[in-house]
Amino acid sequence: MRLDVHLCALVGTPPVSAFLHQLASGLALGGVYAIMALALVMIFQATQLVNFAQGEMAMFSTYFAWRLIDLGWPYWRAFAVTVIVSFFGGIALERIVVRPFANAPALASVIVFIGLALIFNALAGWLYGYSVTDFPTPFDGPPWFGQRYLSAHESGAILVSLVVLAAVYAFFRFTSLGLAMRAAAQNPTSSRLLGVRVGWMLALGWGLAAAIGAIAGMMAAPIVYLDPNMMAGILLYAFAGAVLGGIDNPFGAAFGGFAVGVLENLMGAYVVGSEVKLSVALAIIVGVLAWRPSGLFGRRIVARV
Amino acid sequence: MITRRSLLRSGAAAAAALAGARAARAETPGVSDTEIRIGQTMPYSGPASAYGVIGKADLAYFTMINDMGGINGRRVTLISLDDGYSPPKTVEQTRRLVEQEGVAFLFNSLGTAPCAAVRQYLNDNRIPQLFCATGASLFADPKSFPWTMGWQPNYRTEAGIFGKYIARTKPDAKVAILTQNDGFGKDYLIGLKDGLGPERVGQIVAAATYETSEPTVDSQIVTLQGSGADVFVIAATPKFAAQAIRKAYDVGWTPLRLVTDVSQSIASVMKPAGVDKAKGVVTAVYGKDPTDARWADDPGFKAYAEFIAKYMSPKDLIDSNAVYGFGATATMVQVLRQCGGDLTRENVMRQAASLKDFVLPMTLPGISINTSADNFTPIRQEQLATFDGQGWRLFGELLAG
Amino acid sequence: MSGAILDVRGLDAFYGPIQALFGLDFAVPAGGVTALLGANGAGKTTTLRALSGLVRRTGDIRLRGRPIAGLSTEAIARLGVAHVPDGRGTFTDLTVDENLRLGAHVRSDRSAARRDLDRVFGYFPRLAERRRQQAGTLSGGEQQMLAISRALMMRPALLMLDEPSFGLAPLVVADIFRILAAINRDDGVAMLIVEQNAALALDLADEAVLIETGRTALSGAAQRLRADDAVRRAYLGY
Amino acid sequence: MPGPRLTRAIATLAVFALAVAFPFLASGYHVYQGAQVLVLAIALLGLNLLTGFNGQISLGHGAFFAIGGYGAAILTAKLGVPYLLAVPLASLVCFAAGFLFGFPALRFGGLYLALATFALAVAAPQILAWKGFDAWTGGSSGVSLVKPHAPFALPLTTDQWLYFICLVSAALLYVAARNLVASRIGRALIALRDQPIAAETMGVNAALTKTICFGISALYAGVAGALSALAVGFVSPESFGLALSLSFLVGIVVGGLASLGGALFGALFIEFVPSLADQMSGNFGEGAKALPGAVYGVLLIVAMAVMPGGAAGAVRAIMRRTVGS
Repeated sequence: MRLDVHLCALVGTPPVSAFLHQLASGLALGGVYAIMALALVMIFQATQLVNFAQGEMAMFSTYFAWRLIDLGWPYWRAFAVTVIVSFFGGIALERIVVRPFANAPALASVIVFIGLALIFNALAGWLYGYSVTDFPTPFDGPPWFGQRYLSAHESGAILVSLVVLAAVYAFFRFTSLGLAMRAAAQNPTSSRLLGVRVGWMLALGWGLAAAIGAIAGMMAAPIVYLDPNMMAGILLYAFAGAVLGGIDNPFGAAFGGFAVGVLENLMGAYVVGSEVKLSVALAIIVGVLAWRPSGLFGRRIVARV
Repeated sequence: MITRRSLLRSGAAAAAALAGARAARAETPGVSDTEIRIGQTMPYSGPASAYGVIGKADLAYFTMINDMGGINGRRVTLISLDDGYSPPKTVEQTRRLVEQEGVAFLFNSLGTAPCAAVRQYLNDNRIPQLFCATGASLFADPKSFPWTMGWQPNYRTEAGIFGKYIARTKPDAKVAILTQNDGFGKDYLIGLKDGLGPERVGQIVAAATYETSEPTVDSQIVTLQGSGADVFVIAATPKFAAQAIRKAYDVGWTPLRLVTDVSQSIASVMKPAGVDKAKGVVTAVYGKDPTDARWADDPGFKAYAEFIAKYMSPKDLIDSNAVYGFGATATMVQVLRQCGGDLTRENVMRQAASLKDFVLPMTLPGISINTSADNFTPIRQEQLATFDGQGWRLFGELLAG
Repeated sequence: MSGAILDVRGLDAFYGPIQALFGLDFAVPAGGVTALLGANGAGKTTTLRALSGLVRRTGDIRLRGRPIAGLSTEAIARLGVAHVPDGRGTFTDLTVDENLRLGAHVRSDRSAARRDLDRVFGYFPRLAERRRQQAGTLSGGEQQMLAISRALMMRPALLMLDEPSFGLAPLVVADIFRILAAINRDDGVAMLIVEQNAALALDLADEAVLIETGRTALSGAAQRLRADDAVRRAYLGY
Repeated sequence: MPGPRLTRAIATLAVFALAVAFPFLASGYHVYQGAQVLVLAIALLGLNLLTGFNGQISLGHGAFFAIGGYGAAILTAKLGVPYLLAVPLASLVCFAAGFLFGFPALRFGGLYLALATFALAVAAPQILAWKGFDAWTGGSSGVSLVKPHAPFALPLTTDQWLYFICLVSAALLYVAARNLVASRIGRALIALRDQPIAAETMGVNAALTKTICFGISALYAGVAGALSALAVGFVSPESFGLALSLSFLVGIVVGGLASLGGALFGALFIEFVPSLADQMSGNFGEGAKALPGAVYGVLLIVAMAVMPGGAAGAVRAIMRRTVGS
């Protein structure tokens, strides 16, 4: 049997090519979900809280970048400045708005997140309007590696998501600050006894989350376009992905993001049709969690939102 | 803009005037010698907040009219309330407008479900529900709902125009359609089938839907491409229409592409999709695109641009929702002018249903607004146009659904 | 007392509105060992927590003459107070190595910290064997060794130990106390040690304080307390 | 000075007397708003049983509200069932739905329950608009209901009649919730929230108790949804979006977790503060018409800062200060 010949022939046929397209576009968006899921992990692992405002914060950062680019800044400079400004913005937000609720019931913080999400959304609409705008990509030009399933930007976005994942991994694994953040999340009292400034670690978590979210926004915007509601759907999928993979664990969360991107496309295209694919995809995730209650790669069950 | 406090004060003044001088004549709520008070609901917050620009444009237009001396000596006060696009809230806010604020009638409230939720209430109380900001065909039914009228060409009419165009120019077409999973999308599919005619319904080989909560429709496009269709109808809001045009191009699918008037903005659909990728897209238009260079010297566009410069913010210029509010309010002003001194609800409705060849600054040359006792669709003409990479090139006759 | 590394005068501590300590006075001499003795619930653990700023406290606390009563837990740790809490404070999801690196978190002298790591492994060779293991998988005795080692990695001026013998087998306890004595002797680290096992603590200590319901009942040289009849009956059991 | 118990009873009676007198003093529009507040209060009571007392978080109670609403709409408009029968029938459907959904979902608590219910909230409008159900649900166009008039020639307007239906339902459900909380089941719920392991060792059947709690909570939401459908006279998928579920969560936290009285305050908050935000943003000038969301967000955060334990927590703190000392 010449299996390889059959395979080659198969890849050229329309159904298989369509399948690869579905897979590719699922991966591309999955990359964005993965970055966003990482942003969620940054705050979750320290506080056991899901930041519902994360998407709107990322959207706001993306508008900031858009303004810089509009002023004529080169893309990468605007990118870097946006990430840095978002980082400090996240820290400021934690210090000023979130910190006062540290001792309130967990749900009070959740309400504060909802309030923040509303504020950022409305502010963006007020400042920039609700019209859909295009957003530039640094990955212009023809598709990479001579394939035709992923546009240059989509390949670039996947690459960026892997770079962010690697950077987050290295930060937590090899730097003393990253180690201190993990320690502060795990055992705050013990950390303070070692001189770790736990309060600042939480603020740092917010800063990193905001910075990573900004990257997610800037990678998403060329695909989904820029408007004040651009991140609502993405946050939903990122949340699902993070929980699927294990929200206490950067690697698991990022994997979950990719998995949700692909799963949702394949469900819509081949199994249930586009009308209820979201519901079905979510149902599958819930099913997986029933089987593995702390996510595919998660280690512990956490009891707060 | 009238602040609430001054509004309350003027309300008190109006009440005093009412009690005094002219108790003999039956009064229309909200109408005094100096003021016409009307109301609307708008999604300033919530998922449909993008459309809030229509309300802002409506308010700004009336400010302009008042600056110019009002209508027949009366100022127009529009009370525009947020309903968050939630029908229960629409009912509540509409009742507040009618029962608390005492408005004469409702103008340009936005959304299919919100307008449907208050339609019965307003008709029962014989209060005009004018120029509902939605293209659903529900609001052009004078027999059952004589107090309710839409404004723009309805989705079904437009889809019918597309259907006929496909049947005429590509009789053997295989058609794929992408629709939003709501009333807009469903009306569009029905209209398309009507236009194609019963013998061609089978030529719709693939239909896919999307939810507004989805980040992209890329997956749907790949699926639709797989059907082998050579005509692609895109009934989607701007963001998703732009994605559809771009993705179809990127996967090497080159059907005849038709987009609805919801998503024909050059700034927020064609540019995001990429003007090269959007070249050749066909649509049916009734208005002038504010970013289309061909209208730069057009007096109608200049009037619009002046209005935006003076009464709104520069970012609104390219927003098709601002154009929409500009046109709908101009139509409303015409109706009030036609009313003359008789501002009873009956007469407002009668005048709204007797617009004759009224021309708006921002509609295409040749398109005029006509209504009658059995025609509650003010704008029903459209013209096909194709995108040439810079603007819309009109072709063919003016078409009516 | 001159030459004291830690000098405590009139220490009160509170859990919410409830006062738990009432005017404690004691000191830890430089290079010396002070033991805090008392029954369950007398306030020994609370004393350490008050010194570290983990509970609200008032009074005069001086570290090398410098008042620290107003400082945060982190700041006190950064001044060289290493507190091995009850329950050992193990970072269970981190490796042994990472636990020890955390001990050196506030230090900037990287090479000296690496040398300290070798020294710690010299005291506790078992930990060296398990460097890459998750700390949560260690036995109780190993976790206690890890907690002491983590504290030593801070290069502390004062080591505060909360019940180092708790829940451990007698042989392991003896081992740990032998090493604590060696650390005190070789490195001159001053220690404040809370211990149920008074005999053990008094062997190690130079000074001792007996706490009863949040108050100082008795204090003085360890030898003198050992000889005290009341102490002997109540805490030493002979 | 009267004891806290008596104060409480007097306060409850006063609120109730005010609630009965209200429709005769207010205009039709305000009576309609009053009915909306009562409807929301019922939903918040139900969610508070689940979240406040049992510690289970649901981000998807809008879905049960929707089932109740559509249930009442379909029963009355399509099947000709009298509305007074339709409301309990629709809420029983909700209990069943809640029980069946809760059964698998409650096995994994916390964040995973939040995700599962969140998914439910997102999916509800899609499922309602699904074309397979068009014949019943009217698809995305929704269903219109005829508003019920007062029977027996009672001298009440439709608004007043509906208000009293809502008031009686709310009062009954409030008393039921109080009794439930004080009962053996209520103590089991609280024990499962605070000391899950201890509760199970003491013989509480955790899965069954939690699932029943979820079902009852859904039943409350269903009654609220059905009454809301009657009062509004219209249901459509847009009526039951994610925003509704989130506003329920806001309502119970602002009102006070594990406080039944707080439900009324929470309902007042989510009914009136968004409109207040709209009006306040009007004061920033015309360009600020896009800002009600931001103003609402600020008001939310301020409310939490002022009363981190919700209104009930604030009242308790004040009582402690005045009565206790």
